[in-house]
Amino acid sequence: MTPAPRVKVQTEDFDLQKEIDDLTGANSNIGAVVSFCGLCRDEQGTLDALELEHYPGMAEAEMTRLAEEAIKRWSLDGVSIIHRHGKITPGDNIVLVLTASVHRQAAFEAASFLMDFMKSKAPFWKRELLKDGQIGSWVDAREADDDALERWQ
Amino acid sequence: MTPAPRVKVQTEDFDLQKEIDDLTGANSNIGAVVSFCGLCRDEQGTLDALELEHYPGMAEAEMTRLAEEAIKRWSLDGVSIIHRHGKITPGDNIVLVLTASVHRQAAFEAASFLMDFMKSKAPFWKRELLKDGQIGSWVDAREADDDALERWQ
Amino acid sequence: MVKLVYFAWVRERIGKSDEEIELPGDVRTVGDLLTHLKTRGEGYELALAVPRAIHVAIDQQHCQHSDPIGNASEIALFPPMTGG
Amino acid sequence: MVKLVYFAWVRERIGKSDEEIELPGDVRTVGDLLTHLKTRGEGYELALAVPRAIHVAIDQQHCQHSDPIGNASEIALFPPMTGG
Repeated sequence: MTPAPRVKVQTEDFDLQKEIDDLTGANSNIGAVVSFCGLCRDEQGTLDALELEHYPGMAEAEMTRLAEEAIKRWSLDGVSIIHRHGKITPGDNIVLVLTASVHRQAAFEAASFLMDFMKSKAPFWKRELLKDGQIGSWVDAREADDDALERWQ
Repeated sequence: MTPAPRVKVQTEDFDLQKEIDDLTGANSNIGAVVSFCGLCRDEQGTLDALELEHYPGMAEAEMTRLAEEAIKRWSLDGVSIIHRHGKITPGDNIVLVLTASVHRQAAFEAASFLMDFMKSKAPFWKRELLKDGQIGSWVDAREADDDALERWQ
Repeated sequence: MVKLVYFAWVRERIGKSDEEIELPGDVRTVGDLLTHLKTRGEGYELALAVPRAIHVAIDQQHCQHSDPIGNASEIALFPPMTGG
Repeated sequence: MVKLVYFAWVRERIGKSDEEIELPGDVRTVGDLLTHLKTRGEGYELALAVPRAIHVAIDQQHCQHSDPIGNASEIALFPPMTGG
């Protein structure tokens, strides 16, 4: 049975244990759950917050497409992706990827795949709000993130 | 600064969000937290519970050695490993590995490394307690788990 | 008529988040659209100065600059994404 | 005197979880120990019938069958681990 991806774009934080419980639910054949939490870093104390802009509609659609691609490639019993938008302060969660499977390898690989693609394909943009009250610059895309996609070709 | 591994062997369950909060704590330079939860499967409904035996003392020592090896190999800001023992019912947590890092790749690789070694090196043994009231057999080690170690040589 | 939507610094430089425009008949591909938009003023020129830095989605799906616009109803222009 | 500890089906087949024994002088390696233990009765023979299935830890560290016992104070014998 192919699981339906669970995808959410929201301003509020999430509780990881609750998200896992929701994902695994009544399925007692899951042996492995991998989670990735992406957190806001404080950039050596200069950062007051990140402001995350997104493309409503496409964000959810793209996250669903990525999750469906992972479900096609690996034997998975569940995928959840949550991405927050709005103002996010250092130490807070930005993104969550959850994968559930019978065995661990599929769960690890699918979570890593999803994060690589979330970084480069999900329509979100980060802008820095600095401690000194200035609106800082838009965060540049990392070349390493584009390179990361190549290993999944 | 090299983080000290956090290692626990316990009968009670754990709360993933709390373990992550404890691990990341006051460090606002963490950008990535990967978790692996290993769950008890119900084996097509035949399993009443798993009984997990362990080697007290060596279990903690070996888990600490594995965590220290991961900290040597990857740039990590924290590692937690929790392994439960005693009676564990289908759907419940057995093991947790948590890795925190500035970037995601180190966190993913270290978590995957730790689980591969936990499977083959941590002194725990699973026995099946069956639905029909019988004490089932000791779970056999999977050859795939030994093979999994080779990619880290 | 096609709806254009802009995000992040593309939005800021163009000075609006969306607009509806009529496309000239010779605008067939995404690349043609970028070239056309640059004639619409200084903000557009600034936003689209380096075309390969501009990502485009047609009806909420990523596309290439060589892709035809077809009968798109919504075309989005934005910088490289930095979510995750 | 050395303390021996047994786990899982090794423990069950030998019929005890630990014991202290005096090692004969010609027992130098882990392999020698396994051979010696098999002379101690049926349970030991059954538990150690396939020596390569037996994992050994000296003072709570994994070791090889070829490793010397040295002045170990605790030696553990157990089947392949199935945690995680």
